[in-house]
Amino acid sequence: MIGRWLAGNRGFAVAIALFAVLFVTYNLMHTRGFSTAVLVQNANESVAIGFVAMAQTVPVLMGGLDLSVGAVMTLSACIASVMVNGTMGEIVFGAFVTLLAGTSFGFMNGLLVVYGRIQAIIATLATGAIAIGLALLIRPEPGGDVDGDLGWALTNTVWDFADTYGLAQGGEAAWLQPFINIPVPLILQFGIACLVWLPIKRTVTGMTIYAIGSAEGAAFVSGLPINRAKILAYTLSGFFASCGGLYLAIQTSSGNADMVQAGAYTLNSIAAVVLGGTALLGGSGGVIASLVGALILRVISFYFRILDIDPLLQPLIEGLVLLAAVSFGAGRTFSIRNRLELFR
Amino acid sequence: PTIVAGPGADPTCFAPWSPDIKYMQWPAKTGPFKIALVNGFVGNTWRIQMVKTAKAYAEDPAIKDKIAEFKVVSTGTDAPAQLGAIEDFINQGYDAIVTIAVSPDGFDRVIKLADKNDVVLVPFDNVLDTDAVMQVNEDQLAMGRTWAEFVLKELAAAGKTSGKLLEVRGLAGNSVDRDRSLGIHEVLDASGGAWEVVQVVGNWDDGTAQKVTADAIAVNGQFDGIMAQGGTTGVVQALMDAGHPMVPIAGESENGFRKLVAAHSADGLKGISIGQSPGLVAIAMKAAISALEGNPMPQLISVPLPIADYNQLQDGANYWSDLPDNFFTVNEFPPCGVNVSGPAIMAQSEANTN
Amino acid sequence: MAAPIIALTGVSKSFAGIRALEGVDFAAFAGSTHAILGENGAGKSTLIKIIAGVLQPETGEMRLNGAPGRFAGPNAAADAGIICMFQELSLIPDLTVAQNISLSRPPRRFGLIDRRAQILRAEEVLARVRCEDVDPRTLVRDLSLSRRQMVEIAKALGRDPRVLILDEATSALTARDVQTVYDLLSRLKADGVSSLFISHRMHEVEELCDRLSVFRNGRHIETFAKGARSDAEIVRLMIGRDVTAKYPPKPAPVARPAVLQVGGLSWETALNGVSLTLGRGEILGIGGLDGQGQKELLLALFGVLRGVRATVAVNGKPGLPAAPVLAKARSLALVPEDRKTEGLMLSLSIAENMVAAAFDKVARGGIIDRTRVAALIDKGVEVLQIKAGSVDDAVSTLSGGNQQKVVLAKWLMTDPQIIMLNDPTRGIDIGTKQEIFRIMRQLAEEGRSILFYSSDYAELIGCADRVIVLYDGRVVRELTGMAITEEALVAASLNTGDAA
Amino acid sequence: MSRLGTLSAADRPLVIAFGFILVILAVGTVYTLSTTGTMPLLTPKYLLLQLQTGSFLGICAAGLMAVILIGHIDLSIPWTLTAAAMIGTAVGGPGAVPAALAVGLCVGLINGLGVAVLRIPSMIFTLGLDTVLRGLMVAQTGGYAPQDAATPLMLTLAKSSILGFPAALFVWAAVSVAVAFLLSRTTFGRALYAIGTRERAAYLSGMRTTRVIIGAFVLSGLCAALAGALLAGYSAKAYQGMGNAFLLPAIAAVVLGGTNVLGGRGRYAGTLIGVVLIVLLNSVLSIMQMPEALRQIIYGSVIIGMLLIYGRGDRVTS
Ligand SMILES: Nc1ncnc2c1ncn2[C@@H]1O[C@H](COP(=O)(O)OP(=O)(O)OP(=O)(O)O)[C@@H](O)[C@H]1O
Ligand SMILES: Nc1ncnc2c1ncn2[C@@H]1O[C@H](COP(=O)(O)OP(=O)(O)OP(=O)(O)O)[C@@H](O)[C@H]1O
Ligand SMILES: [Mg+2]
Ligand SMILES: [Mg+2]
Repeated sequence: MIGRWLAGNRGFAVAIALFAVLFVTYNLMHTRGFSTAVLVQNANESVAIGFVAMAQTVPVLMGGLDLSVGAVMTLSACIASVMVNGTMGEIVFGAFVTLLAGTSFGFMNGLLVVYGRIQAIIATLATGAIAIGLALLIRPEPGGDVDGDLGWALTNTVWDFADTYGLAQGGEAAWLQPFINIPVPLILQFGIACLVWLPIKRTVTGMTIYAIGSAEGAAFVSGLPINRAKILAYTLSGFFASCGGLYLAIQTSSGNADMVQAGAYTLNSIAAVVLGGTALLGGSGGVIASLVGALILRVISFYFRILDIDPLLQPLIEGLVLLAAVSFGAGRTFSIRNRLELFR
Repeated sequence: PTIVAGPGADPTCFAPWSPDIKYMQWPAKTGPFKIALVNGFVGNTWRIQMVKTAKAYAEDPAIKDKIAEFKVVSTGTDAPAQLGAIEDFINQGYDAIVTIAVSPDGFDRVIKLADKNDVVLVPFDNVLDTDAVMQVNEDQLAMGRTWAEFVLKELAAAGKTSGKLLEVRGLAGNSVDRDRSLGIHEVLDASGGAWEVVQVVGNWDDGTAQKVTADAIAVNGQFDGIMAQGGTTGVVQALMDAGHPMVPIAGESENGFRKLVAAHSADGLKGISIGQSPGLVAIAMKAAISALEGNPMPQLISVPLPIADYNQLQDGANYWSDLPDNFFTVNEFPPCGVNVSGPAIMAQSEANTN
Repeated sequence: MAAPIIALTGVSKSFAGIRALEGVDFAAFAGSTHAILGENGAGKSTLIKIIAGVLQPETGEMRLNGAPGRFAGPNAAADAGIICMFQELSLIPDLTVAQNISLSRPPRRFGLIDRRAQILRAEEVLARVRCEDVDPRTLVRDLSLSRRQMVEIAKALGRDPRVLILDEATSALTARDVQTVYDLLSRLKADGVSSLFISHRMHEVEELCDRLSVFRNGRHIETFAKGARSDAEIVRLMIGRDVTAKYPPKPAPVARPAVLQVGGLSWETALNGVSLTLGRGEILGIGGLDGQGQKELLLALFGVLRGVRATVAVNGKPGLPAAPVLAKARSLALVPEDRKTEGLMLSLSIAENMVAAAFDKVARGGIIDRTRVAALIDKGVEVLQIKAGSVDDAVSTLSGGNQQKVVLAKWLMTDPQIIMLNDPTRGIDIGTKQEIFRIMRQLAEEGRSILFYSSDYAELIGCADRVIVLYDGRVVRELTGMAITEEALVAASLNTGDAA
Repeated sequence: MSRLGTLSAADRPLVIAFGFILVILAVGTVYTLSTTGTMPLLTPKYLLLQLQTGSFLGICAAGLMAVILIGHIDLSIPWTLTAAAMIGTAVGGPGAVPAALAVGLCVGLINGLGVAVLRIPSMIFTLGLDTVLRGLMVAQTGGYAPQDAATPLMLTLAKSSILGFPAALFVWAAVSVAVAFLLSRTTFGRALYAIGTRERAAYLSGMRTTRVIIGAFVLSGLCAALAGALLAGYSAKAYQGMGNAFLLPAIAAVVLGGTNVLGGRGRYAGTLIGVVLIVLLNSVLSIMQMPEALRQIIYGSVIIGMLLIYGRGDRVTS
């Protein structure tokens, strides 16, 4: 059973192992390792990139690519920075509008790819520019006033959440005690990942996403809903990216239409997907795996804070580690005995 | 920190931004202190020079004994990473964190955590839109005003009270870009002259600035004066390439710009150079230590604008004709005892090898 | 006779200016097994794709059980009980066998796919096609081609067809599986399911079908009941002319100098010490059940496999080529298994494909000599009689047989001494097959040597001067001249009794 | 045209892109007419200036096209360009341009090895190498003050003018002729198309696929490096981040020129026109003082709009 899973999810298994080693070592070296404070901090830092990595994964599974994920995240954050404040009702409405906007943007990407018949890479490169433009229109300068309580509640532990909103007797309820030290961002991230992705994976449309990545022609003649799946993939991508944007806005209580940051997020999302073991050609891999990939990416940079490394050598080391990490699986290339298998 | 009455410690160095600025005081601690510098991205000379200045200043005899540990990380333009690094240093028990914020907003959480743990957080250069932390900066609005005043003065001297001006702006959406531009336009509007201003976006980058300036000249013909927020060397390059007559120009403190002004001021390239100094980091560090020692500190510390116009340029003193163009010339702030010359430390090893 | 279950009238379809079907009238009846015959490119696959809702006809109308109708997509056809097994398989390599079997209509629970039920269902239909050895949880990617075809058949069965369409569904099957399919089809027929059956193997058609329709050049030529026409007549209908001898005559056995000597060739688990000698001007057949290492043998000799252990001499020069480019330099050529992904670059032009292997021959210092290229292409088209509008058209516009000729032409341009053919006639019609056999013999007479793997015993018997039979990665039998008989081949393939 | 030359008979993108260039110029001219009453955009001076600054992008795009044709991408262009310029000027003297090209060669080799031998997706390997190069340049600048002044040769190549035309234009033209020849008339060029169409078939046809892939990346690295040397000449110096503005426009130019992003199809003439289109579009938007927000939106819409027009053609013929 486990053997079969490992065989089918080799990349994912390697990613989990790599992450575990890196994360445990980091905590061992940290003066306050294995504490809630450190875990909360680590979790907060990883949410946005985690969501963007998830966003990237869905099109990649289909053999596509979404170069607009960073920009859609930025656009969503800017919308949230305007909308997410006021009464509880207004906050919820604002969050809903934010997610709806990002999701619609993804839907539009899907329409362009399916009915516009434009290669995904270039279509999303272009819509990414449009998203940044819109973000700049909404937020010409960084700022905004996202509800501060919400920011505090969502970027801390379950106890802080309960405490902030006076739930479960201010976090003191007995039933809550086993959970009080769990960081809310972790719950949000994995919760949304599992609640949204796992069921979708078990629908025909969701499975079609994999089928398209594997053999599009065969998927079509088998009567799978190709168009619907493609549109769904980009829509989900937009949804996950806007989750990232919404969280980013809440975390920073502001929005910032930063083009450079958007570009960096997009590129990092691809790196995270690869580190998670999803094939860029599509067909195999998964959203949760990319989440782990994103965590690896993050954990690498944690080390600069606890090790004494010349600050001007840090970018170089970061680059080398990234190269090394993505080359990790390359050893397999040399163990392939039939060279035709190299050309998938 | 608690809000206290002024005046603060060492007011010649830690000058309050304005008379009505409030003062902050932290409980005094005994050193030596653990200090971290959380930088944003590093892919340009200014930041590299800033990091080197910080490292050099941490070794300065004046403060060396007060620092137990000094760590520098660069997080890129990624806001969560920067916030995470700051929080991590708070968790690790650092006493002070100086930082160049990637965004003027969004630091509420780390400010709150820093306060809870009595950690002194000092944003500088790109400061925050908040008065809850102690910050160090030059007055960008004043910089813009001084630029415009200079250009108007030079034009007036040449008998011009109206004309066409070129404004080369910085990164769109950045507050520094906004403030500098506001300062410029404030003065232009107040002057009452009929100024037509052509704005182009140079991104504070020599290449972009050069390209957009060349385009602007090709399309608009001649300008009477130029105000460039950055990439000024590129702007002058474009001017010379296009055979544009030399006109009054206000710009940043790049060594290359100063070289060009020094060489061509007689031909009409009457320039003023005001810099955002990488040496700000040293003042931020010094301010952090002062705060940790329990001194009252102004919430917003104004570092005087390092101004040099074409009459004041002096080779080897405020520009270096034998050094590359990319360095930012102003680094020292004598009133603060900050005497680490940026170009000097940057040039160090090359001087050794030559 | 009852109303036809499917009836097409005046159906036409063209691709980028190529007429694939023209004014076709066609009808199929309930409970019958109906064969569709025709040369490569006759339009058979196009016809069934229209029936299955994959393609939309340009003109004409379709009636289902007498009512006019047309399917918007493959699913609509499936809903009407029309299930199709396509020539290019429709399995998803990265999904499991179970997922593939219930691909578009999986069992659900609470609206979500029920994995357990999926596996049970897969096990059940796999049992129906006697493929209990296939684990429903393996990825299709990891199955051999013949297993995949069986899974494809299982997938079709699992969808409860009322009309089952098989487009060359048996081309890669082993003899045992073919028998299983025969049994299945007759059982389905008894249950009132009608089948449309496309195959280039006449004996299959004769064994299975009760009605036959012949197509040629996109036109429906004739439909008749089994037995109404002789084989020769059918072939004449198909290719529009008389066919004489099926295989060119073999020369008398002579002693031949060896051009290729292989000793103890081993690779992974697939090859366990193959030894063979190929003589100059000889056609050496490779036989055996599918998957006994024949493909790997050819790939190994062509330098594709890593970690091969063997003593090899090509033209007396020792050493195994380490890459195809080096094999080519030593006058080897390989016509690979899958022409669509290995033999051709489908979206490039015919011309571009024809010179793909011979570029270095027509270039000096890396710069291509265009006049020599043009001459080479003209020669290739002429020698192989490739039927193409223009050599600048994409090779994908050619029918399967002509595509295979382009692959052959590509290699002939390198002037090879040793030509390895991996099942070159798979899915190719009789007329084209004959041409390929003729070309093979002609090449051998020119002094070239041919190593020829075929999954069809008849071809080995008809063509090869000598046959080696592989079993479990070893040569178990060598047959020469008159000893090459079906019985001997079958016995050797199963490695029974008197193995050599 | 020979039979091989008509590989991609898709002249449509070329014609459409060319038409759009005229539209851009017309819009820009209407703008300047309405604001200043002049038509500077139609003067040779302006157009030559655009071509001069466009030549850096054009040279990058020429190399990138080879990589895109094999179905890969080179994301390391920005810092290859920068590193070449910075190392070139640091070496200085007559060795400057060769040193810059050597940087490009090395980067191309490493990229090629990573993609062709280690089989790491180019999307990620070249991105990693870009990061490494940035790190190296930060370390180099931080280590000491490298000389950054352009050498006379760089200045001449980038800025001087020959017969009234900028020298950079001649360099671009030379690169263009070389790349166009390489693509259409050499075994290397034809192998690029074959690999981009189906690498497996190309390999089994006995093509040296590994070497060709490495060659494509080397070509891209060399072109980026040459562009870096020229750009250093144009700016009279090399500086951190000078290549940042080139990657996305180069990709856009190649694609707007009709090259298939997935490889196998495309003509060099298209890339040439794509570069001119992108350069003029940027310039006119800048002249119109378009705020960054609208500029991005227009930029994206133009790419999508044009590809939609190209695509509609497909639908009609099929
Ligand atoms: N041979 C083929 N291989 C791959 N894709 C094909 C093939 N033939 C057609 N297509 C494409 O597949 C798509 C049709 O998919 P399908 O009819 O399954 O859509 P759908 O998702 O079911 O749509 P809807 O949700 O509206 O029902 C079309 O875009 C068509 O161009
Ligand atoms: N997608 C396509 N694009 C262009 N031409 C096509 C396409 N599909 C089929 N054709 C052409 O239509 C004609 C009929 O093809 P079809 O596949 O129906 O033949 P077939 O009888 O099935 O041949 P085979 O026995 O080789 O499978 C051929 O000339 C073929 O080249
Ligand atoms: Mg449908
Ligand atoms: Mg067919």
